[in-house]
Amino acid sequence: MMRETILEAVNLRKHFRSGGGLGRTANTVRAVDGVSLEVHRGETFAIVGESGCGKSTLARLLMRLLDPTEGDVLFDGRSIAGLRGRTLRDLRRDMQFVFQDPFSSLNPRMTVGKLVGEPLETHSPELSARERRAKVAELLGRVGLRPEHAGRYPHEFSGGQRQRIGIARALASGPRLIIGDEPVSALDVSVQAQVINRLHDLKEEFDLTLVIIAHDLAVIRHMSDRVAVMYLGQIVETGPSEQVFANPRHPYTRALLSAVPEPVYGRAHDRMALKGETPSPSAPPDGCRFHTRCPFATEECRKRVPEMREMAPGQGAACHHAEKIAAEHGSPVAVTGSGRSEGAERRFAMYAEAIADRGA
Amino acid sequence: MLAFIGRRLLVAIPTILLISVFVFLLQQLLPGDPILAMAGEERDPATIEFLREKYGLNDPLPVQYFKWIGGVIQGDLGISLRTNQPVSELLLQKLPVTIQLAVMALIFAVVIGVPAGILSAVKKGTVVDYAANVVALSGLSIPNFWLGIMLILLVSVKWGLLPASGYTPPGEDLVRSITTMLMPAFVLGTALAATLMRHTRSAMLGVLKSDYVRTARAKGLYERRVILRHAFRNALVPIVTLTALLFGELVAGAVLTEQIFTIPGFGKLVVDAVFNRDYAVVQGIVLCTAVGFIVMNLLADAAYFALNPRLRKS
Amino acid sequence: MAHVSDPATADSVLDAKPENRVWKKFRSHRSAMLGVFLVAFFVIIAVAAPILPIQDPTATSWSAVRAAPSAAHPFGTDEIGRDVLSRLIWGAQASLMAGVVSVAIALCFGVPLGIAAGYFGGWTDTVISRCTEALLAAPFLILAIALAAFLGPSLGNAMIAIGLSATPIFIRLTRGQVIAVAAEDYVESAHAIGLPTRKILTRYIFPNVLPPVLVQATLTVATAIIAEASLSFLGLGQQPPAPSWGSMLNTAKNFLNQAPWMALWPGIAIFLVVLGFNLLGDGLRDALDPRET
Amino acid sequence: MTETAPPLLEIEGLTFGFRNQSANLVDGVSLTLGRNETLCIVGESGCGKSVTALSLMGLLPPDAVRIDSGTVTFEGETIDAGDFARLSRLRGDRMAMIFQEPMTSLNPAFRIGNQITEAVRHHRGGTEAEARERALEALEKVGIPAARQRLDEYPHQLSGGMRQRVMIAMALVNDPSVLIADEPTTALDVTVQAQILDLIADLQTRSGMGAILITHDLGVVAQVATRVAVMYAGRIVEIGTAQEIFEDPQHPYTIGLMSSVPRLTGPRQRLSTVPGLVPTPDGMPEGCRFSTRCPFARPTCREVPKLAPVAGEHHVACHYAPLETRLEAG
Amino acid sequence: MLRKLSLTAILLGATAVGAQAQDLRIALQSDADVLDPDQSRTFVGRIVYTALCDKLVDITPELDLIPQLATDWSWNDDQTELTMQLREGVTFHDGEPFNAEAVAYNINRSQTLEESRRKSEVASITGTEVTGEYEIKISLAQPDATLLAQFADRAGMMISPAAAEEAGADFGLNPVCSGPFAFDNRVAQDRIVLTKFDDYWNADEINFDSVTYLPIPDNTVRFANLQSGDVDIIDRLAATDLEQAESASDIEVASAVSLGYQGMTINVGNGDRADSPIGENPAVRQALSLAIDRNALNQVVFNGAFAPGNQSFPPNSPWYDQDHPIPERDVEAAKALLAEAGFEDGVTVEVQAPNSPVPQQVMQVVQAMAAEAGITIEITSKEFATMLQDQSAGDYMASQVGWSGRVDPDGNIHQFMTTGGGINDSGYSNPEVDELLNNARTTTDTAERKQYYDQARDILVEDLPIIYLYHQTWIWGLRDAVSGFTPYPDGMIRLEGVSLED
Repeated sequence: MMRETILEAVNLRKHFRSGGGLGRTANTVRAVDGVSLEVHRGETFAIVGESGCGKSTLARLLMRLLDPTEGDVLFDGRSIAGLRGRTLRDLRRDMQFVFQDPFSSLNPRMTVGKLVGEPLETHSPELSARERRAKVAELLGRVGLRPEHAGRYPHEFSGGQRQRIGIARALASGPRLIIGDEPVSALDVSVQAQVINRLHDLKEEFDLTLVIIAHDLAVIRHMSDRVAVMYLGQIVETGPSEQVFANPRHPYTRALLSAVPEPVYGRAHDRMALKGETPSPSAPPDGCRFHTRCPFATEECRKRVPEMREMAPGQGAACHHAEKIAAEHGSPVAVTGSGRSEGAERRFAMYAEAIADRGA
Repeated sequence: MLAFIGRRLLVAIPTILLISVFVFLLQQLLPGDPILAMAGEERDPATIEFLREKYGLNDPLPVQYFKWIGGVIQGDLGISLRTNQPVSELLLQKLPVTIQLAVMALIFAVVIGVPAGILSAVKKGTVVDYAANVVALSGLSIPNFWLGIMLILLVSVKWGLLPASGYTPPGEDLVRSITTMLMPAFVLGTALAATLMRHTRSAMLGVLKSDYVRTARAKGLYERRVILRHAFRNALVPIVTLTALLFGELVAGAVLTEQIFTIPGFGKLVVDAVFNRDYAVVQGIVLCTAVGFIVMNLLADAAYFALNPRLRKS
Repeated sequence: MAHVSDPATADSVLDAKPENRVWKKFRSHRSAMLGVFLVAFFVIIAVAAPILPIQDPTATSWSAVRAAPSAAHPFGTDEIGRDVLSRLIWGAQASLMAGVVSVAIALCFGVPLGIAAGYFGGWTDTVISRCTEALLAAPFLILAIALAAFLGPSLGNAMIAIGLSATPIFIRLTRGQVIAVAAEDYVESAHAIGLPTRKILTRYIFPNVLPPVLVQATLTVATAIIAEASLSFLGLGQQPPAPSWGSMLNTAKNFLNQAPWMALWPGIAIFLVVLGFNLLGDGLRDALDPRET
Repeated sequence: MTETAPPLLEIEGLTFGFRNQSANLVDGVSLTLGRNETLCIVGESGCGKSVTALSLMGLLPPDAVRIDSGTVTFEGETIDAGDFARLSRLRGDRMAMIFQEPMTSLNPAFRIGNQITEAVRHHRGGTEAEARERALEALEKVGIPAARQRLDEYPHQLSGGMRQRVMIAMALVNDPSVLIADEPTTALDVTVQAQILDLIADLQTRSGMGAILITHDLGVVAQVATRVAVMYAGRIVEIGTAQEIFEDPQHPYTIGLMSSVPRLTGPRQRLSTVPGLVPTPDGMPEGCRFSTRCPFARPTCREVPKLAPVAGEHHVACHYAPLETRLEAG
Repeated sequence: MLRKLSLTAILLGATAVGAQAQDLRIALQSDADVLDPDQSRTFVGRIVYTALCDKLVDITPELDLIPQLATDWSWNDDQTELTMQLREGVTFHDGEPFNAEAVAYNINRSQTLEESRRKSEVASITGTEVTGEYEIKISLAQPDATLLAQFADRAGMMISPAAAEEAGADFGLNPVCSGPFAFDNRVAQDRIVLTKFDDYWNADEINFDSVTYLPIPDNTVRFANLQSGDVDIIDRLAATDLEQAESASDIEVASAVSLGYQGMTINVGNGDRADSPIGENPAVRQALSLAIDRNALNQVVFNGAFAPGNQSFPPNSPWYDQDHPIPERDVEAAKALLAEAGFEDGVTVEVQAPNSPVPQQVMQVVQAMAAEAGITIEITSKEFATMLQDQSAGDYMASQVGWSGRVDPDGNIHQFMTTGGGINDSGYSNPEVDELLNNARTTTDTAERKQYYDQARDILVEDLPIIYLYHQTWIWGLRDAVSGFTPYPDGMIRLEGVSLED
């Protein structure tokens, strides 16, 4: 199913200079180094990678919270680079952000009502105070909070509740696209599930496009339609989630998937061990950036930068040896059953039913 | 490290120039004509005119400034209007005095403040902590000129234990030099000790909560070692930095302390110079203390550098 | 995630607004309450001075010059026969005014400049920061003395001098805070919803920069009171016959032998009121610090 | 684990709380750990798993915490849980611990070697040179390349994964018989996490050391645990072998937790969640502490459920276990 | 005598006593300025010169002129030529001989050195003629009754021509004179050390190997130093400490009424600000003067130790006009005067005063007294430097200021009261007074001069451009080990004959 593109990045680069000044050589951190991607209207697009891969910077470039060193971002086909004043405000209305840390992303000195009402104030100034209050109450309801919460302050809420406030705030302006930077990674497992479900429901309800940045592959798989895997400022693999997770083409994606422990007893691991850790983005290796850790690396990888090539419909990987590796090695993710006893399966079913009944 | 200091020195130059402009302007803005006082009780107009000319006070301000700063760059800070002594010579005379006072005050402050800070951090929430805090706050709240007056009244006038004032160079008579300076150093050191104590306490509290202190405990080390080696070593960085930065406060505090105890140091010199409109002296001292302050800042940075392995190697 | 204190803070629904929480924390802070008491005591005394049943602070009595404390003059009389107690009470006005007004001046200049430097960065920041640095390098009291000498000795001028001398402290503090706050996620979130700069400054930056500035202001009031006393002590502050504690001490130091009470009471008064502000500032800091429980 | 061999470590009835709170932080926790065994304590934040570990090490702040009861039997020696002094004698020697934050757990002011030899010399005495050799050995054992050179480096010169290896080396340098690891991989990237988990398992196999692993990640638990204890609000709600817990979970909380975790395999379906919030110490429910969030809660749940055996070593603290029979029947 | 036990003494143990070189320590109220008699301008500087530099003539405590470096002198008949015989065998500290050439050099330097502050003092001299190795003839344009008195002060101090020539204007950094003590070293604001000059012509009278001057501005601290025995003599013991000093067994006190005065200078004709009730109307000034109880002022501020005053000269001076005794306070008369002048509702006077304790105290007392007569005094505190500037620029209404005093009466009155006088800050101008004071200056007959001054006083007590308040008394505090000290009204500390019996 091919849908129209709502957000497009064209060869985005963001280089940070640090430690420069008076006779000291500046250190350039290539946080994002040549990223192109397309997000389709109505889908959930995920960007996954380990710490320091540049995914958060990428998210901020897409939002124009940061200006790119090079490249362009198109929203609805229009470049967002030069927007200012009214047009920038319009972009902000259409594109919203949910932050990773629900503790630090809400102004501690504003009530929830004010926080959620603020985008309305900015983007729908025609609303009266009462109308705005009503809208805020409605939004709070949508994210699973109660209208009377509007008078409280963020610190009175738990992490999960705060993340819902953040989501309500993002929804308030009536955006068409929401970018979530690790929206659930700071939450406890049980709460994380609540928020994931909520996001999914809201997406349907408001006909949103979601861009989710995360490091947790299981969460990504669960939430996203398409995924892009980042390593050292570049996208190494992209494609429909099911496809990428079942049949990864880039050795880094393989390694990531194989490293994730599944909560199933006795799962045999065909683990693809990676040596060492991610190199510094201020001095990325030549050639393929992954070659220093890649068990399949050859002389060619050290010298030549691999291009993104289409491996399967909609799936691309930037690896010289992708086909060969796929042919020689099976899927890193063993597909097996749940490993639960019969009684357990019944208990899980009962539980799911009970929870569904509760209407959580 | 050397490159770092060199870089910092380069950065300091515009700051120092800026200070020199401030000082110069401020000084020029002062009302009152020093020449009038210099001309003597008779105030002969010819003498006044001659002196104005002699000290270049008839030149336009920028000219005066550039003459002065030009001299400063060559090490000539001008001469005192009041005593005709070269300002640099005056400064050199006063510097050891103020340094002795400052060092004694600092020693006092460190010896009292740091252990008290450690103790009260370790015993947080106990009577010891509470008492230390009360004493420290009192130390901060006592106006030190009043403390000085009261001490003179009690220790010197009533009990006759210590000399009330004056200064003896240590080279001349070390014991007397130290005894004379005891009270002023105490007065000047009280507030510093209090500041140090409070900062040591909060630095220690911060460090004691840190993960590596927990690690040290998990190793099974004795608590004393955990506190003195692992915690204090890391709290030391902000403490040393602060101590260097306290220099500014020391000099400011010395102004009054020296005034009260008649110690012929920087502070006394500057106050008298301001009151006598002894321009060159005021400019010289403020510039000198500002440079001193910047140097202390630099030392603080250097100490930070030296104590912080993270920076040392990079 | 695994701190001992976690169960106490995690997910607990604390009551009411942050202001209330701060107030509650502050109220339970015993030494802060002592500070409040001390400050309130002196404020009340200062305000009530005109209606208190005390003698005219400028009324002289040639027959009772430097008289020791007695029933008529519980704190004794001064060098020209004025009642020390009533001068002390009226002097509270000068000292408190000096503290509060000079800090207000410092805030008026320091906070906007600090915000400008911190938020806009670039050349604005460079110019402001360099000047701040240069001013900070000149010791506070020397600066204040020179300024006070420039403006001429009077209480008002002393306040201006102290205020201006304290300004760089607030510029630097505010700038640092603004830079810290501006890097907070919630400020980024304000950008993300498209809030105009003016509102970001007034709703996001300013209120979050305020608490530490407030704490510093309280502590600086203490410093300013001492500074005013110091300037008065050097003859650059409150001018006679109006009383201020510093000028009382200035005179008193000439009569230490004959009239020690003249030096004793103003000193104690300064000590207590400064202690009060210091305790208050400490209490505020603890109450406003989200990390301390 | 057989009945005959005495356990390496036995915790009995551990109960404690904050001095200023009436509810217990940890309430009647009993655990055993055998040689070569990995016991995973799993639960969400605030469930009491970390403080349990800290109490074993005698690392709880004595001025803030009251120990109500409990004993720790370690290698045959029974110690009162409140006896921090005796517990502290074990730590770093017979019992070692590593923490979640490798970035901040090493003292930034001292060299790596120094920090390790300190632990050696404190417990073993000997010269600095001897201790240095031991430290070197330990670093090599945890797979740090160019170990000799690392001895003279400072923590900031190492990556997070390397620091965690150093922490492990430091913990293991005195050959402890128990290693307590509190979320040792949570702060690390998933690829590095795999390396560290493998390392711990490998070291355990070599030395026969028992390990207590505290984590919230059920994936990690499934991968490394021999036995699992699920904690909720300061109590153990379910305990058993890893197989028992994963294949036949009994407690509604365990089930809820497992349902909440998104999976890499299997069908993508809506996640079941655990509704509500973890109770705070001042709002602890009577009886079963999970009752406020349990979809199956009944009036009976106002009574404290006993940790009762289900099968073998598998114990669960629920009035209605097994759910499918007890609830559908009743 | 039992010297108070100080901690220092204990620590020092035995080293405290012994046949060491004897040093006399004198605490001064402030630090001296340039140590060049031709450039110097401070009072404390003069105290130091007393030991450092001999003058041509000296004074007795009764203000009679006596020989010092000049052994004898005579005037020609029309009083325009002064011939002085000089002391033989005197050398400067650098070994240079003192002779008539040196005197000529010194007079010339006082007149011509550009930095010289002595020019007006020796303005009447038109030339010098060396008439012998030890004889010099000084010619004047017109008779100058004040000249010899000037020679008893800085204008008469002889410095070594060789040293002066070499150092030029920097002479003050290392002064070379011919006094009993030679300059050793100086640390500004801390000490000036002089050592005994062995070749001094009057060396027998000198009992110390060295003398150290220590500036200690704080009265209490200065006194404390005396009490603890750290100094031997203190300059200007505070009047309020007098009682305590007198009752102390080991302290002695000496005093002398000074030559100077303190008062309020009124702006009567110095620029626009003279347009005030008090500047325009002598009756207001008289009323203010009448409102002040000078005795009470002296009692309150100075414990009665100073001398109340109403003229340029203290009441004990031979120049004091007994016809105008110190007026009794008369509030009613003051009010009547005001009413008569049209100020029934009172007047307001803005008085500037130095921001130091004593003037402030004085003015507050005056303020309180004047208020009762309906005169509101507003005190404006200024730093001394600012005040002087405003005063000479005429930017003031009234000013609390004084004069340190001169040996010759002319110095206390002429330049203040004559039209265009050098320091006539009040802008007072009265041809009659001008003539009287000029006459007094050129007359050498004492009785005749006194008449002129008295006649001027008759006018001045009505016009009151300066309302005199009091005359300071010099009070010295001495350890009782010090003997042979003589108080002089000029406030100097002369060391001849002074000894220390430790």
